[in-house]
Amino acid sequence: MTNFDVAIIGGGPGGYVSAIRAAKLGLSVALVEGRELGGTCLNRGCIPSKTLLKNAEVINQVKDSKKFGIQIDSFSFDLDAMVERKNQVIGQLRNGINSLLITNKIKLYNGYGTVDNQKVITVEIGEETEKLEAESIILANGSKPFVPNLPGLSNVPYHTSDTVFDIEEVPGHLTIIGGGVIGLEIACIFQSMGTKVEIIEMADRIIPSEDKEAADFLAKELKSKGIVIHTSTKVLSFKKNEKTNVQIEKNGKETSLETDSVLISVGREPNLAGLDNLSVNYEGKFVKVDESMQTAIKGIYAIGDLIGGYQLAHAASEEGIRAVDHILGENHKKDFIMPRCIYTFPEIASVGMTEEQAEAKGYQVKSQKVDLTANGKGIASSENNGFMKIISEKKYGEILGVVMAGAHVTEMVSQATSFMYLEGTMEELEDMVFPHPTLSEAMFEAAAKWLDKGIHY
Amino acid sequence: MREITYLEAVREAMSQEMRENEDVFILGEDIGVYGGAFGVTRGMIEEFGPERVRNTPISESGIAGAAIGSALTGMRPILELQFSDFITIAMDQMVNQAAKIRYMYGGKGKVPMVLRTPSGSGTGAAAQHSQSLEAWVAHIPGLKVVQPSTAHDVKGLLKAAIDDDNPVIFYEHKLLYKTKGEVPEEQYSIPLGKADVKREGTDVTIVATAIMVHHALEAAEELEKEGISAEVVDPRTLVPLDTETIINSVSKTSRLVVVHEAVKRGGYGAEIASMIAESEAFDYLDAPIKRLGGASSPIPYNPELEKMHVPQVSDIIQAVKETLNKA
Amino acid sequence: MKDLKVPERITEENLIELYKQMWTIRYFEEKVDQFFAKGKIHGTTHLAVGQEASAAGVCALLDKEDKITSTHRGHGHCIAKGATPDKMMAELFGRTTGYCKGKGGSMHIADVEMGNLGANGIVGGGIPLAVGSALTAQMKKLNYVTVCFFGDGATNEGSFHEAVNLAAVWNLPVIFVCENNQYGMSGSVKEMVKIEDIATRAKSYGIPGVVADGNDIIEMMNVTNEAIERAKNGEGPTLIEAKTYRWKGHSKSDAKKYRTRDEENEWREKDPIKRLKELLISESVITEEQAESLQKEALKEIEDAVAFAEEGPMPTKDDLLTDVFA
Amino acid sequence: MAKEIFMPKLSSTMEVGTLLQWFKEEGDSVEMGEPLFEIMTDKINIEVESYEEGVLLKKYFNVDDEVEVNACIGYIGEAGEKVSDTPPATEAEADSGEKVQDDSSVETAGKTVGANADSYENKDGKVRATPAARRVSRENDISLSAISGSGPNGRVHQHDVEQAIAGGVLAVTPLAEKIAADHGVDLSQITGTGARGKIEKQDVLSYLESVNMSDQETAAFPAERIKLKGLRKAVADKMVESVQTIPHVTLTSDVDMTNVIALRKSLLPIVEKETGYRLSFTEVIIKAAASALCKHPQLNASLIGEEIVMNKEVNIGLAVAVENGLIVPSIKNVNQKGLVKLTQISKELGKKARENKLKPEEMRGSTFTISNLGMYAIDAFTPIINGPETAILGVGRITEKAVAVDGELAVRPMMVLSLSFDHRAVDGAPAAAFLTDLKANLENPYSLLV
Repeated sequence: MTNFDVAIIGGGPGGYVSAIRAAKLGLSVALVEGRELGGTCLNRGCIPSKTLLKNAEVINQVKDSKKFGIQIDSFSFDLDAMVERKNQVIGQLRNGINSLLITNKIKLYNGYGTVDNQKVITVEIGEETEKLEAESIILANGSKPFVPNLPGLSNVPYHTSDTVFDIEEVPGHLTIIGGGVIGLEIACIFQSMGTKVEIIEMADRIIPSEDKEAADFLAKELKSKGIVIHTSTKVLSFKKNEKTNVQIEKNGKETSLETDSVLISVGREPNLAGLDNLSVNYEGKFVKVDESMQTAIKGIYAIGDLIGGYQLAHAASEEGIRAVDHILGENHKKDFIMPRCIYTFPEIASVGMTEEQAEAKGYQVKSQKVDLTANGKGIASSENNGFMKIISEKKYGEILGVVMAGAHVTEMVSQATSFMYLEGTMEELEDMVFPHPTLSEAMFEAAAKWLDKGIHY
Repeated sequence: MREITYLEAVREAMSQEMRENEDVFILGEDIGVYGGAFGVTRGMIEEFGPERVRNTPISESGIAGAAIGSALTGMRPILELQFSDFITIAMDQMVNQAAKIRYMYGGKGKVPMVLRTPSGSGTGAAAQHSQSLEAWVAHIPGLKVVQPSTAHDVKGLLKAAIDDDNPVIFYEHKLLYKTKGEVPEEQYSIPLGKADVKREGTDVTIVATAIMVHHALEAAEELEKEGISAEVVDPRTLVPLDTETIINSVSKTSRLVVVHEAVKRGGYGAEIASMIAESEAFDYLDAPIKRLGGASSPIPYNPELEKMHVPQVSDIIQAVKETLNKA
Repeated sequence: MKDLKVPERITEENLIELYKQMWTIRYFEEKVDQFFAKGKIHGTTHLAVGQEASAAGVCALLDKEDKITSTHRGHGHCIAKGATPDKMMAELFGRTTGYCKGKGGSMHIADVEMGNLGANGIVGGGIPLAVGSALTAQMKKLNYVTVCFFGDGATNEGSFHEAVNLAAVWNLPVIFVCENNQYGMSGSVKEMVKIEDIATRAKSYGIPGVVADGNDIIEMMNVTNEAIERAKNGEGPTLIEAKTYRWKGHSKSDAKKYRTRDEENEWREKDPIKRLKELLISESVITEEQAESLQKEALKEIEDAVAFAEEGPMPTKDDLLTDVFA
Repeated sequence: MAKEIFMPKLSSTMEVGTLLQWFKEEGDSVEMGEPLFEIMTDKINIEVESYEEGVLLKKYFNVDDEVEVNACIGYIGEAGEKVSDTPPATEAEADSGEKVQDDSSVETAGKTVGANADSYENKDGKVRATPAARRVSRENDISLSAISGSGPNGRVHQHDVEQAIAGGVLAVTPLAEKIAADHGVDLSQITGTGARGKIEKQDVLSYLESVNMSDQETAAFPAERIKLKGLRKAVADKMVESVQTIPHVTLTSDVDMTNVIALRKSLLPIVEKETGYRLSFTEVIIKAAASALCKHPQLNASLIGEEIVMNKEVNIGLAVAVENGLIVPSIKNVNQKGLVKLTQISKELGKKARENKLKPEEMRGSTFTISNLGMYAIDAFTPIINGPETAILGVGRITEKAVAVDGELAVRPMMVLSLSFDHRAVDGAPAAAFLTDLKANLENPYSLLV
């Protein structure tokens, strides 16, 4: 049985990033992946959705071309070509990961691994099984879409994020169960292709965990594009006749709607296969870990979607690096400053605490919101709907959180993240020079106004 | 320029001087027809005759004393001690007579002589014929001590030693005899007490003597590959010691490794290290001074053990890295 | 000078001068002993009282160019080879006016220009040096001889054996004068040397060995003269054994437990100065009064030497490091 | 002229010589070098010869006399010469004026190396650094202790110092710098844990906490002027803020403690058996206050910004005096705890407070504070409200007073309660009502049981 310093279960962004980092720090590493390298994110999540969202963006621009004096008589699009491009992007990135594993001399086991308390991993590859042993183990099994057993669902065709990106034809009408990030992004994709999209959300608003103003802004924008959003609405049942019939209920009133296709995106649940004979603790359905990602068993760590929390690719990678650092005896005290991005049109991005969270922690909060309507670059590129909001602490001007809504904010949020990570304060933000004309100079405006020294506000 | 060996350079230095100066003669055991235990004086008796190439009985104390006496009375003798280990027998004459006569006589009287002797290990001659005892004589006020490391240096330094009006102990490392180097044909003199920077560098100073200069240069080449720039300083003479050049070098690089073949304990490296610690360079030291020297045992006969007794190129590389916290 | 068989170069004036010189040596040694006893001179000293004849007798035959090497009991040799008592005394007082600027001391008084290659604190240390001096003479074809003084003790040192052998094989113009004063510090020569006469050792190096009465200045002059002839004719070295006796202890703290009073008194009878005085008077070279006045002149010279020494300045810190190197 | 015979110095350590015997009598003639007398020194017996010739004129000392070295013990001269009967005083040390060093006292020639190593006070304390690092830090006047060394065992090397200099005086984040400046803290005292030793907010906060602790130990402040630092500063700030923002009104009321005293006496053994602690009046007052607060929630509310927060929990802060300041640990949900539990908690929190072992949560979240000065001769006082709480109760001493009970004079153990309240959140009437109920609870404590 071969022995490694570190063995990692799962080749997604959490797994392969921690494998490479461990190898770079001189450890001998084994990576066990049952399906494809890159996990959900690369094969069935972030990458395919962002790729198709680009297609959608181009379609929208073509539709909008008149506004820019560009006359396009007619155009058509080919769904198969789009899916083919999506697969080509995924293939290219997957080969990239593969070569990284080779150059870093990481042993890849292509099979499903089960782990026991003695840190022995048995991997089934086809018929034979291989055993390997490691000083430390990092569980990065990831997660899969959660399908609630709603009545009648089983006898109607439905998609999850695993399957929707390989769809063969554009549905006339699409019903999306769940107003979370995944649901909204897919809604934008199909809306651009002319599909009539309806979203059913149980909570009183879409993206409940994010800033309320951002959620309201996004809902308004999506509605203006013709997407129907039913909030505080519960799904009762599904019935199959030529179309699919969905019974829904809001404030006690039941209604139903006909649809061509159904997408279930109400959340994700952790892949616990392979952990059954491992006596780790759980917190709800997620594996419980401490601040250095270690489970109840010394030397066994868990990261990424498996432990819940942010359920984001970059969170999984960061948690993986923290686990590897801990294996080498270093422990980080600071908690994460984690940016979150939603790639809808327009986009939403945020980092740090919301106002409610800040106040609950006892901070004296003073926040400042600035709209993009009057932003020079926004107007010029007709992308001026959105806002920037900075949530700051009164006494020292510490930046506790930032919310951004509008075009390209998923790129701009890193500015805010770095400011918070390097512990800059409102004075420095106001003092810093932003390029003009840009959407990001709205950050300056917000800081200046917060200090009652605003220029345009 | 032509290339000759270290040994030929020694012979050439003596022959050229003897042709110029009648007072210069050479005495020692088996230096006549036999040509010297290492062949340094081969052919000289044929040119200068037995009067000036004087084969002596095996009486190190007697012949050393005779050399001193003749030097005191007008001659400029070159005494070849067959092995540097035999200085133990001539120690009284060198330490109590030669070194002290000028001082005891209140500056009246001088002893212009050179005691040349093959030294160092590496030839399998074992414990009594392989020692490096330069630290003994460097400790005696009145004696000068020279350790040339190359053919070019040995010719110039031997000329300077013969011209010097004081007793000079001139160590020729046996393993260097066969090394080649560019040596000018005409006579030239390298002043005693002038160190030579054999290789420029910025990260660390290696002060090395005799054979260790070559090991240090080899180590420096290896270190260069790893991005470490080592400066190699060859003091050439222990007394007088060119402290200025060493101090300037250490002040520049702020790290010092001293290496010599002689046993480390009480070796001359300790003198150099403490000289630096007491000097201006102290404030520039950014790592503890490192010393490398022979093991604390007699020189073993077995060739492998013999090699281990002496600092190797790898030892120098390791020491340098330790000063840079890169070991 | 009927039966005063002396080498022809020795005149009556020489003999008179030698008589005074011997008194100078003795008074010098007595004065030094007195000063050491009073703690006014620093360190220790080794006195040659009783051996005046061997020093004076040998050096009487030497020219200025001839060279001598001496021992730790060398005040007599110094004076006999022409050194002046005042500079010697100044050296013992550690003054810069001393022969060695106060840096050498009693055991290292030397005057290289005057041919005195120096006293030596190492027993037998000077013997190889003398051979070297003779080597220079031979190589540079200079016509001088080198006299090498040493004691019976030195003949058991390696340096004696090696040097004499070397001089022998190279036929060097050197005269080895062994002042056998019967004692090497506390070691009586009878305990330390098997043979009766040290001179017999010469045969083993193939050179002539001569025994002489160290207390008879005349005999010492004659045997020295023969040796000088041999040397100058290139016939090589000679070993002269001068039988003599040192009246005082090895050094100032020597209670002479190792020998008897009678033995001392027996040798006092053979006082070399008294014997020369009786000879010169009997040969009417000098009168009793002349002997008295010569003796007083010698004492006066020594007292003047003391005055000269005491005036001399002490060396300063700056002198410490000079003269180490030429 | 008669010549002196003197006691010779025959070894460097010889001070005196004992005369053993004379070999000559007065009047005998003496030859130079002839043995004249024998002496015993500290080492050996030795015969001394005469340095002079002539007749022994005088012997000043006899057998077994101890004579100093260089002392005159007799004279030799011409026959019949006159000499003094008594020995002359020992000569001056040296007749010729210079003192010749005795070899035993020869100065060592080597110059004594003065302690030339500049013994500047190593203000950096015990920091492990190379000479080069010290030089650069001296030249740039920055303290080494603030720099984390990259060398073995944390040794500070030259480039560590240069980096510290390059990154401004010290690498510190803007936020951390502001917090430190605000608390008057010297940044160089703080070791940064960020990248390359950068000082971050957390470093400053943990330093502040440690300084509070360490303030107590370093009592070595100059007696007269103590800088507002650490806990003292924190208490000062809080008091100023409270007084400046909160309109304080203080009501007092005199309470007859007779029944409480009886209650306590009966409960003492029970509580002690349960907790090992002794029930004190404070716990009873806390219990009474808690139950009164339940009836008057306004007094248990907090004022945060523009809102009055009606706290559901009744967490009572207990002001504990500690060295150089005051800490207010809080007892959570007092209304749900009995006297046993209360006693145990309040005693333990008191102990922890005094030993600086209180955790931050144990000092937060109190909704009403009680400050007890009963152990001093204090009746009433005006306690300052511990924001954001809206009221604070001051407890005075229990003292025998003459009071009228049912028209007759009686001696009763009386105690004054002083209630300060925040008039922005609470008006006089509700505060008075609360205080009246509290007085009632204390005057018949058994009502608390119901």
